[in-house]
Amino acid sequence: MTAPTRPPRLAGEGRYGKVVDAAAAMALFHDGAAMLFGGFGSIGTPPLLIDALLERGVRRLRIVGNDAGYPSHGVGRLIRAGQVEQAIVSHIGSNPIAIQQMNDGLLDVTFVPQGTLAERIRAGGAGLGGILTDVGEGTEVEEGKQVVEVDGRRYLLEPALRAPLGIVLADVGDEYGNLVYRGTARNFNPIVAMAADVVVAEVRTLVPAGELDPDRIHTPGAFVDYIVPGSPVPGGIPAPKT
Amino acid sequence: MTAPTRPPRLAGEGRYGKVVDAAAAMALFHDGAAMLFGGFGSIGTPPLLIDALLERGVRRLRIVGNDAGYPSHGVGRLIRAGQVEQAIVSHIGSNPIAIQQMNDGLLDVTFVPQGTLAERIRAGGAGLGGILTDVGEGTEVEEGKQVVEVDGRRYLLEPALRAPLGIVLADVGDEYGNLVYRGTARNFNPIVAMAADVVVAEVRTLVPAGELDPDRIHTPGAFVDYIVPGSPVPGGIPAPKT
Amino acid sequence: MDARELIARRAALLLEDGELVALGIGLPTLVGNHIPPERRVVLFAEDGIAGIGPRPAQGEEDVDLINAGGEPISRVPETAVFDSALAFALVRGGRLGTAVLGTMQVSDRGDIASWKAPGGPSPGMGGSMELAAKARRTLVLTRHRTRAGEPKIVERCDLPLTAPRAASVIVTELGLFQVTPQGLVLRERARAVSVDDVRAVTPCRVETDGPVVVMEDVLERGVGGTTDGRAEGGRV
Amino acid sequence: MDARELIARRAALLLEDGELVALGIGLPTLVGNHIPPERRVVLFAEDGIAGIGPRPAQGEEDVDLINAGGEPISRVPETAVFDSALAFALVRGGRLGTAVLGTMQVSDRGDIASWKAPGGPSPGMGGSMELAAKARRTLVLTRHRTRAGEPKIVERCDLPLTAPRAASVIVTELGLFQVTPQGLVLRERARAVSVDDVRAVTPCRVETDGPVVVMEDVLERGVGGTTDGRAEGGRV
Repeated sequence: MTAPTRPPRLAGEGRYGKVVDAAAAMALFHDGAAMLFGGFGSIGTPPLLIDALLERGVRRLRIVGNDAGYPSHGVGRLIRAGQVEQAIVSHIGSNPIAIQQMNDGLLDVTFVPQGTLAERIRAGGAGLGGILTDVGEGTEVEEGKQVVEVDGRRYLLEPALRAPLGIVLADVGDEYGNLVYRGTARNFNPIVAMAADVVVAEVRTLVPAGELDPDRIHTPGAFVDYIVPGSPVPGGIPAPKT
Repeated sequence: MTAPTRPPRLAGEGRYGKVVDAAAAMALFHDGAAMLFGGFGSIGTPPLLIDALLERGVRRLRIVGNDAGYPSHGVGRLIRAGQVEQAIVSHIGSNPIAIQQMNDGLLDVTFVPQGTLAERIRAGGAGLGGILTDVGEGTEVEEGKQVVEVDGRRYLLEPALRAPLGIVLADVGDEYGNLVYRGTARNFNPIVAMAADVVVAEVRTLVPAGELDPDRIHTPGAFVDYIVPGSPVPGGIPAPKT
Repeated sequence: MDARELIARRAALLLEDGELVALGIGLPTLVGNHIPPERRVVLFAEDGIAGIGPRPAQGEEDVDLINAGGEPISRVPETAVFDSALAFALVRGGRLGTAVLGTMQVSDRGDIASWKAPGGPSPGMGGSMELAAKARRTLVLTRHRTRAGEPKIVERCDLPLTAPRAASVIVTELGLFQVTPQGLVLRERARAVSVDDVRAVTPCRVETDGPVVVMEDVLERGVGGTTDGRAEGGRV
Repeated sequence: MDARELIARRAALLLEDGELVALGIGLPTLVGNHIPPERRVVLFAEDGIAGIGPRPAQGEEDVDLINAGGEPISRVPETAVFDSALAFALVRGGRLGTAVLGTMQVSDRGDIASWKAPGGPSPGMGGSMELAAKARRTLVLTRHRTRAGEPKIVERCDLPLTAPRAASVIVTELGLFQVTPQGLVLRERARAVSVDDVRAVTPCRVETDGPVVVMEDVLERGVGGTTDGRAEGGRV
């Protein structure tokens, strides 16, 4: 868990200075950077930011999120390009290149049960030290873990996860950074937005502050440091692996 | 923390058998019942269910929620009627009758810092054993608490909170139990809906399933056992205490 | 009726009206095709949705709506969307009624081993540990033996576990087994096999407790049959 | 200008453009009236809202929109509503820039004691512990002494603490103090008092470090003055 630090400040556009393009956001990323990412399988990972990371060629990324995407989608594209050194994920089953890199010792993968991973990220975002769960008891997941008793029941202590950087994809965002997700592209995005010191949100549609219904907002703008507008609506999704 | 149990089953109306009136819902409540409630100050606590608990005269209630309401609003009405034996809350400052009862030894009050209380309830709803927080360190809140170290930092272990019953107020609900809250009447309601074995949701407007936008739903219907329609829109709110 | 269809159809009848149900990848997915229409089963996927409708026609997919297996899905009247943390809060919090899962091995005490194949590293457990361990009831659907003829129901899993003591009911093409504290109880058998036939290909003790019903007869009657999987044995 | 107005106006100038800010009940609430319009400060309340506008005219209140003190509020362009768990996630997670709080006592190392008055039980701490301990910067606003003439800035709080080492800056009607590892540093004084006057009514060591500016001059200049409260001292 990284303690919250003050984000470096880019000069953005818009009423709150948060609106940047993907290329400008790259000033935040450096070789060896640790990054949380939203997304689940083929959807919910910001494509323009992945494009920019590919173009800039940022290397030795350490990434935390649900899975390794597909070779053609999400963080799978960074993995295919050899830009990822370490991944904390729940599975890499949809990305054969990631499996190959893991088997070849090129990609250091740590597997965490999906719900535990989501909750550890949320705990990081919520300023908590970790979570207490019995998922994984009686399996190799419990090996080496601290065990805590509460009211006579055993729980594994799974430490909170934060990262200096986080990238998310939303459907609509306003200039203050309030975000609305769409469908199951929501997935890990809201918790990633909570748990990174600097959050860059890519949005399909950017609106002025005040246009979103406050009751509909999924991620309050206070969690969001930068907004990258213009995310394309995908024309299709990859064939599922099964 | 109470382990999840199968809810007793009332015969409700509607496509999913979940729609009942407040009087019928009282079959779930008995003297000495433990109950989570939504609400913050004057708003967000279901008025028809409080009416019904008053009418039925359920006694020795043990309640868990943010505060003691006002003598005229929320759970404060149950406290005024002498129906509450025990309260786990963050404050009772808006209810002079609760303060009096506490001072007279009639109401057993446990104070929990508000954010810790919210998170303990959510942890109960999320099937976790408790939370790890440093809020309260160096204060009397830490007295008697289990201390856990994560990566060399100290945290208090605050156990998860669940209850057999939970009552919430939403603006709109559908027959499956999907709920949409309005404004700051949301407050503790979504986490209460997660953390009770049997959840009764009072709604102002009941709609057929399918009418709510799935992206707008705050509480999925799978958390909700019964829906009580017809909650009145309040005509005013009490004067603030300050 | 082929083996997979028999298993899927039989499992579908175990699902209860009003239940929230997660279907695993592969064979369990087929169960969705056989749920009796009068049962209002709400399907769940751990990427963050409750209320899953059929795969849309090609070209009509919603690019923002997939299940945990990455397949396009559609909405139904009950649909609510949420984030992945809330999805697993539902599961761990006890609101997931039934998980229907495949497996590599399952033991006679309900241990499930489904995430690490023999030899070679695993691609990860995904959400399988939570679904197996935390659903109120876990049904395991599996061919009775591997293609190589190895048993899948075993006395003790030698593969790494997904969750110990998790399965309540096991359905194969040969029978329906309830997992009890005393071990497996055969509740139903396929018409083509006898109880002894089942025992002959199952390398652990298989008890009976009352009549062993024919699975195909249960399908014809169209009701839940001899067990709802919530009896004493296994976690319910 | 009366004491409360001086304190509130001075504190308002400490708030930064773009910050998320929580204002406590009482004197801190007045700060909202004095924030320079060109600073886009977003006000937060722990019942679950970021982006709070002024109290609506009587009869125009939204029955579903109150702050943590129970007062009717209005929306602004930035407004987002969320549940109380997320509200405190924002606070503990480090996204609350500044908490502006009143207190009963505050010590020269920044200990805040605000929830239990002497004698008699307390009505509870509400959300005060989180705001005091977890804002990136905590400003304490207080009259310099109680009505009974007791000091509020003390060497050691004898009331139960809300949060240890939490205050970064203390503003009273006599001066603006920065809390540093070496104790209090007087950065500004009210025009009517000298540094020695301040020391005479403050029962702990009060250092100076460079010139001590006049608070009223800072108000006239309308800029943040000599400190933004984020220097070495105190938690920032």
